[in-house]
Amino acid sequence: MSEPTLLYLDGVTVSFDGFKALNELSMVLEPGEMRAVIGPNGAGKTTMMDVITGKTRPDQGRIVFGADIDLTKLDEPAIARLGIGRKFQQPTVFETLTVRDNLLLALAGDRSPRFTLWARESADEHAQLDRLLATIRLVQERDRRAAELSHGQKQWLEIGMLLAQDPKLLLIDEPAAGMTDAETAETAELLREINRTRSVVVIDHDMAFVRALGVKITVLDEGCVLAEGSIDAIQDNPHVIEVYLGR
Amino acid sequence: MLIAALSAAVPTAPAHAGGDPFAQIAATNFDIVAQGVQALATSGNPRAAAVIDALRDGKLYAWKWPRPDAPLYIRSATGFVDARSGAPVEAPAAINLRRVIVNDSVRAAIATAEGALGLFAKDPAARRTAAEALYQSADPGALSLIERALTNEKNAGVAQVLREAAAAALLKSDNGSGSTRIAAVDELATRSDLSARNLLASLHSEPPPVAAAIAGAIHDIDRRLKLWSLVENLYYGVSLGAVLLLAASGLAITFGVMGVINMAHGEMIMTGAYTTFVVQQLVAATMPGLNEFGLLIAVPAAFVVAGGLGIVIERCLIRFLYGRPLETLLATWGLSLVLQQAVRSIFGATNQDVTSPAWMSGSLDVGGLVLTVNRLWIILFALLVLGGLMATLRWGGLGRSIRAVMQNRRMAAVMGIRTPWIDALTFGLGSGIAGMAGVALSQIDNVSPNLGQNYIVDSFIVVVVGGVGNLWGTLFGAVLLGIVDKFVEPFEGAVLAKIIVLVFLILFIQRRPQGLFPLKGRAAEA
Amino acid sequence: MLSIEDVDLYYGASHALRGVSVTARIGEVTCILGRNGVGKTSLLRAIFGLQPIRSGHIRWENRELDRLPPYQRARAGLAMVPQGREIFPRLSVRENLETGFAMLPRPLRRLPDEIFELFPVLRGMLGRRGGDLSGGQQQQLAIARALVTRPRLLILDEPTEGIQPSIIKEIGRVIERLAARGDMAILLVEQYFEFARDLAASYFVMERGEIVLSGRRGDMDETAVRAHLTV
Amino acid sequence: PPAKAATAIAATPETGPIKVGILHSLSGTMAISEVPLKDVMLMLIAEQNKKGGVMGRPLEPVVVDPASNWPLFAEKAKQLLSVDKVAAVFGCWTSVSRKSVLPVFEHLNGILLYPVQYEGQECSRNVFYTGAAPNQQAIPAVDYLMNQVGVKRWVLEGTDYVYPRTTNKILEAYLKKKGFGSADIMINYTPFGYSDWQAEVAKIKSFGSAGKKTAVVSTINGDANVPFYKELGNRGIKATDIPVIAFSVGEQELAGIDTKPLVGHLAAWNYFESVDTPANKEVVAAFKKFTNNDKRVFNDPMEAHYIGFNIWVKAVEKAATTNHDAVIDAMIGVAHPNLSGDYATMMPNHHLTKPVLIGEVQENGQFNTVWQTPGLVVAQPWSPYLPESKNLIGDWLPPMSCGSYDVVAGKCLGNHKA
Amino acid sequence: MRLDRANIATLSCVLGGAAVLAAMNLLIPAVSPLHVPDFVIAIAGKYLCYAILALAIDLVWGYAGILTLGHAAFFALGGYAMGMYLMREIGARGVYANPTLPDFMVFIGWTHLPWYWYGFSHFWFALAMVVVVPGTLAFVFGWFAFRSRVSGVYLSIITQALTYALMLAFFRNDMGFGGNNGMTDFKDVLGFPLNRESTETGLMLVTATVLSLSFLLARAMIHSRFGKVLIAVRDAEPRTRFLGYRPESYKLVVWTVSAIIAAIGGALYVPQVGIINPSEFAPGNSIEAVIWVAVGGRGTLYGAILGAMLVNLGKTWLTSALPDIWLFAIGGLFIVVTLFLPRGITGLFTTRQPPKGSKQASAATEASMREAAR
Ligand SMILES: Nc1ncnc2c1ncn2[C@@H]1O[C@H](COP(=O)(O)OP(=O)(O)OP(=O)(O)O)[C@@H](O)[C@H]1O
Ligand SMILES: Nc1ncnc2c1ncn2[C@@H]1O[C@H](COP(=O)(O)OP(=O)(O)OP(=O)(O)O)[C@@H](O)[C@H]1O
Ligand SMILES: [Mg+2]
Ligand SMILES: [Mg+2]
Repeated sequence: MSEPTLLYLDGVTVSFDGFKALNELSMVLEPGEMRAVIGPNGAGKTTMMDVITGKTRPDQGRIVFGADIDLTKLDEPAIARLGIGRKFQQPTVFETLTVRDNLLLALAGDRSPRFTLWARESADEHAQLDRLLATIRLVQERDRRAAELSHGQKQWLEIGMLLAQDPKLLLIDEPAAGMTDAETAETAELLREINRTRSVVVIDHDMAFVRALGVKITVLDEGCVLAEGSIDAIQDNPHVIEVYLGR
Repeated sequence: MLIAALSAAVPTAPAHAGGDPFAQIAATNFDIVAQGVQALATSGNPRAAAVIDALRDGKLYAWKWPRPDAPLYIRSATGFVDARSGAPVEAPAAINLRRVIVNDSVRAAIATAEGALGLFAKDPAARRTAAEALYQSADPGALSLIERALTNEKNAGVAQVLREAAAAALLKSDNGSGSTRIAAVDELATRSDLSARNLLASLHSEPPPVAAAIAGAIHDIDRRLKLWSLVENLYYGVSLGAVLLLAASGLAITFGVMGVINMAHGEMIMTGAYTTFVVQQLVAATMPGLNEFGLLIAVPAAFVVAGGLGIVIERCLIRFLYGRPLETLLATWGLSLVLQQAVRSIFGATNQDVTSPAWMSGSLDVGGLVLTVNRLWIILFALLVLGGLMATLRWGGLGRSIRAVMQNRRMAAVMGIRTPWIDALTFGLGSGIAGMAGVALSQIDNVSPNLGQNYIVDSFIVVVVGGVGNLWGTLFGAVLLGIVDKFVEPFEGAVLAKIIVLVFLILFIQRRPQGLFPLKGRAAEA
Repeated sequence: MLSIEDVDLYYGASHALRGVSVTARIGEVTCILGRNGVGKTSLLRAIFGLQPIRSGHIRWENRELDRLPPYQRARAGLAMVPQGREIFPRLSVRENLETGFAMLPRPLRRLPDEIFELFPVLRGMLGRRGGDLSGGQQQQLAIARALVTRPRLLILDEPTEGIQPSIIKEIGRVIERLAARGDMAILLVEQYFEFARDLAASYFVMERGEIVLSGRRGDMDETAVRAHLTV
Repeated sequence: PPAKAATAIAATPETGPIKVGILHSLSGTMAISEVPLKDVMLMLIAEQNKKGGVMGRPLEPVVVDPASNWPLFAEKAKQLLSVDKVAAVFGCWTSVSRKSVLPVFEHLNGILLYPVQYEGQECSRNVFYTGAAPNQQAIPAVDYLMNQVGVKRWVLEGTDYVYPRTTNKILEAYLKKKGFGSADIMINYTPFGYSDWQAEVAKIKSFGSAGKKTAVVSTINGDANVPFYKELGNRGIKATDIPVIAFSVGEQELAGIDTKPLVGHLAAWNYFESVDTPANKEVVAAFKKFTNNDKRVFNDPMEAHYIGFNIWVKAVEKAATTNHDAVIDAMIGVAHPNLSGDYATMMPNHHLTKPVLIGEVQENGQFNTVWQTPGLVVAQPWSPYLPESKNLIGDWLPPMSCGSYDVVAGKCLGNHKA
Repeated sequence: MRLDRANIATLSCVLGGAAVLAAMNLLIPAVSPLHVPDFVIAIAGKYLCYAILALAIDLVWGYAGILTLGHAAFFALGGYAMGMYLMREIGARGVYANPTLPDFMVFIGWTHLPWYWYGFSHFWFALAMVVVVPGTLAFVFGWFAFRSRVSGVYLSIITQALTYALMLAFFRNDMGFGGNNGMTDFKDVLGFPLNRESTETGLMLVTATVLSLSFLLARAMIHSRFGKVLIAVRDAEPRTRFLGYRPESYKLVVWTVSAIIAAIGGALYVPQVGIINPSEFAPGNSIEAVIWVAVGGRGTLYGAILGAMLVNLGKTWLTSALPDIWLFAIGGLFIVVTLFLPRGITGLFTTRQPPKGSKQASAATEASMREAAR
């Protein structure tokens, strides 16, 4: 009784006026799995997340979520409501809302106007927010407008928003960027924590971080999979060294 | 022989009881004057041409109060000559004189008179107009005259018109064998314009063969006319588009590129129009010789004035508003009120008279089309302005710097771009362009404090349809809207047409929420 | 050389820089380290005049920069790779690079070859819109763009962010090379400690808007520095 | 009756200066036409004061700017009557502005002198219509074209609003009555401020090339005229081919156009600046002096104000009070010379007797009178050519005292008016 | 919080002020200097209507970032609905004494009432239409516009086009709404003569109440989580989608509500000014209304009310005080406000954010505007 795969990219191709950003990309993600995706700049990692989250429509290919939901047929909100959360490469938060409100809006729950019009902040939402603020170390900044955060703080805030959504699948684009090594280590720890209950796809260029995750790695290059395997396998893979790690 | 011709020409000329045509012309009753003109024209009096011309040009003077000898004088450059003899006379006291004024009936009389006289003029153009006049009147009585003229007409063009005139006259008369009449019908068929069609349509009780010929002629005239009207609408659409383009291209910069919701744009156009007025006044006052070209002088003048004003506005107002673009709406709205009132206070609330130089008035006939010259110029001008604008933006990477500043002011500064400079320059450029548009619009619209208000909404619509920040888009947007409007108008009337265009716009934006040429990809959200 | 003397900077009420003093010599790399939100970027903004300073002085080649607007500072030889790339999204890659021309005399208005040696990908993408590039590509473009203006003080705010390892190494070498050329001062903000350590001739560590530790490569106490970078 | 109660509200002081309200748009789209009316009012008042005012009391103008905004007209009217307590208001141009102030004047029982030719179908106790009713402008104009020029085909070209539509309705009815078929009448409307006349003018031209003498009767409103005439000029449509007779184009409008191409086109008014009578020359000169600008022109509505003002002055002196009711009654029957000679008399229907002049445009932007009604024309505010109003008359003299009296039914409609 | 106090204050000002005026008009004899003349009551009522419109605009512009340049359209439609009722109320008292047909219909020679005039003789029906017609229009318009992701100036322009088209349409006599003269010469509402003092005062009080109610409604909306989502949409619409929100439905709700509020304002406006005609649709009017909000302070409901009041007060006063140059004054005012009061007049009272908003914040809005501008 093998339960169905969680996410299945099947020959996905995305091209921008001729240039193929994704080229027949296929990938499988098991439920509860955490997958690290690395690859040269411009390999198509972010584009991959774009097509999963409905930001970009693929020219070819299917993206099946869970048993039989074809994500290519859905739009962003619908996909998000399925429980697919995303952190962007460039931190994007609601600048004029306070840090806390940013998290509040991200909290899992009904998204319809009908609900939000009457919604009152429940006690456990309150508790949740406090927990999140602590996790992302922005307790002092809780009532500052997000526009006033430093770059790294925005990164953290966005991670916080992602957690708040409590999604089935987390797509995380370069969380370690702009973090100190110590923070990077903690982030890895955090992700492993999350992975206990949820599936994660994480992109990053920081090999120390990737190693710290200690999970299966997929290497993308020019829009398709170049290699797949454990960190050590990857780090010795000549192709990967050639196009990505350098010597 | 001229005399013979004329007397033959107008056999039915009623001779007035008074006899002396000069006396009649000296009369105060327009109808009598008209008869006098007719009589004079046909009298064969050698002075006829001179006197009638003088009358037309308002050089003919009569005695203020009735006098048996009813003297008539022609004012010449040097002094007065006696109308009858042409002999110079010493100037009579001005108070005793009154200019002989003409009204429509008199003018009509003059026209036919000249028609008759003109047929044998030196200048072919004059002969042509004379022939045209005769064609229009289609007077059987004139037939013999026309034929006589034809025999010694060298100029092919004029001859053609004369033949048509003859055909018209013949068909109106009821003589002439079937064959000759059919020939005449074909003659008119070639001319294929409305007047020919109407003339043919007005013929009844013709013998079958002729009738058939007529029907055929009418049919293919109609076909040609339908075709022409299509082309005509297209042209109207384009020329309306050109006007919209002119009005909008300044805004395409200040709003499209700079993102300033520039409600004072219309007033920049107005500034240009008033500059034109002032320039024309100055030219007329200082160097009347250049009157014809006042407009050409006005173009750069308007650019400088409006552009300068724009720069001042940017430095004193707009520059404090970068980063809060929505507030530019408020400021520029206030500004537009101030500018309107300023003009009203300086020039007065009423329209100003901006004259059109000769080279911008009148119209060309191209096939079945009548293209008014001023519209042609405006189309040309609009394209020139747009082209010039694009060239400027290419030049020295100015466009690049501008776009860089508008996309990320702080980073542009970091790259060493003089942002304040660019801002002022850009806004000045946009305003200057608007000013030039004002020069053109002064030729087709009121020069009044409200001038700008009439164009502001349309301008925004054009820029937006085209896709903000895209000059080509502005071009296409303008032409698109113009053509849609002019194609709907014939069916629905001008009022509904405008409504329909607006609805079309709303639906269009639904389909293309980013205008004609939307940006795709990540850059669009970035 | 660049010398910053106890600069204070405020955002509205919040005090982001407290009497910060930093010097950066020509011909070497000066590195600024610190956790998130300690004021590194604020300091760089202050240097470039993007954020007004309340007090203190900023001197470059013994010339007061304090009063100058940013574009004047650029023309004085400063260039910056800002945090978050700040690419001009709707300019083509070529245009992005050429924005540097505005301050250059005509003869110098060409793209130096070194940038294409450094970032070969860019050559193939000159026609693409800056905003369409991938994050890393944008970062590379940002660095290249800074080099176009032939700066004498190069300010880099976390330049390695989002860039693939091989190119990070490459960037490291370039920075060394530039420094070695001896006509350029380089001010580097980094959180990637190894990277910084290998390059920095002198370093400053920040904590809550203050310089809490500084020194030269020789006498760097790694554990102390790391202590300040951990929470 | 409410009127009495109202009087109490709008009672004007019986001592001190007499306030006169001037309610013309000084800004916005209508400023073009209305500003000169304000100027002429100021002049008239100034001159009256030189003569010692009215009943020995000086006149004091109260100028407000309703800014071409109709609700603002109503607000300003209220203010003039209830706050400034003016003895009379001279104002309005567009019908809609008049419509919007009408209830105010009737409720507060004020006096409005309305100087512009209009569509009629109205006759309020509190308004004195010193401009022309349709039968004092449109009908005679058409008669002229029909009889003097021998026009056989008609284009009724107008801006799309009430005045042109009504006027054209009346004219259409009139022409049909005169035996013209629908085929020979073309009616066409364009929006306000319409400026691209190419297609329309082409239409007119082809309509006109049917071999019958054709004329255009233009009720085109203000702004749209300049481009219209420019297009005519450029298309070489001369008055001798297709004459255009306009009801809203006067000296003021021509001042903004290069008139050379328009020479010979016509306008119908009750006055032209060019009429040569000593009185006229005097007033025109005075006006140019008053505005110290000899480029300023004088036009029909300005004359209407001139007459209206003088009649009001006489009425006040006759009534020996500024009390509105007294003055309203006193106005009827008062006469004052037109600037074009002969007398304008305020009839019981609150309209003036007027001569009708047809003028041709001259190069100098003036009109040259080519025809004139033999006598004076009495206004018919209720058009006899429209079924709904053919039985109506207005007569504010007792016993009738009714603005819309149905002579067939023999009763006063709109009972509230009495 | 600070804001709240300001809101409560506004509320009491509106209601209290109205009540006091009313009292001083009705209770104090006309002779006394303290008596408030009807004229003042009338314009007070008018301003309150404008304030309602401003409030509606601020709701969509200030909080949802939809710069509407066509809101006067809903205002006018509400007005027309009410106007039609008042027209039918006249009954046979028109100049042609036609029991069913309004004067202007008789006048253009119509013989019987067009179907869309049925029912307007009933007040309740008219009221329903005041809400339904503009509401539906707004809903349909918004549904299409927001669903096809029309935003920023593109939206602004089509709202402008909408009101412009409506203006031209209502100009046409054969639409059956009185052409450009519109409807006027109303007699009474629900049997109360419109020109009686007490009626005027009553209307003014009703308007004040309606204003307060819509104010409370708007406030409730924007202080709810719904309001926060709106602001999020304003700042970064694409981002909200990835959180699972549907910006279009949020915009649609607030847009429709706002349109209805505006319409009710219009309905109250007509009986008080005594005329409704197409010029109410003029694009300029909508822009002017936006200006009121900007002057008062965008994004603060009480600012909108304040702005509407002050600007119109200024207009009334200046057009009489300086009839020849008042545009200089009012135009100058707008300029000065933008330059020295970046967040409108209310910016003087609140210090919620650092003046001019921090560099980044402004950069952000700039970005979002660029976004909008494309
Ligand atoms: N809209 C677009 N138009 C043109 N090219 C595009 C567009 N979007 C992405 N690309 C190109 O597609 C390729 C893949 O981009 P993507 O952002 O997925 O790379 P990535 O793997 O995320 O790189 P990085 O690690 O630098 O983030 C890049 O070469 C980019 O330039
Ligand atoms: N525009 C702003 N308005 C108000 N406060 C700000 C603003 N920008 C930054 N801050 C605050 O100033 C402090 C320093 O910010 P800065 O960006 O300099 O940190 P940083 O050292 O660059 O952090 P990071 O490593 O994340 O980039 C932070 O606490 C931040 O919250
Ligand atoms: Mg990426
Ligand atoms: Mg930083």
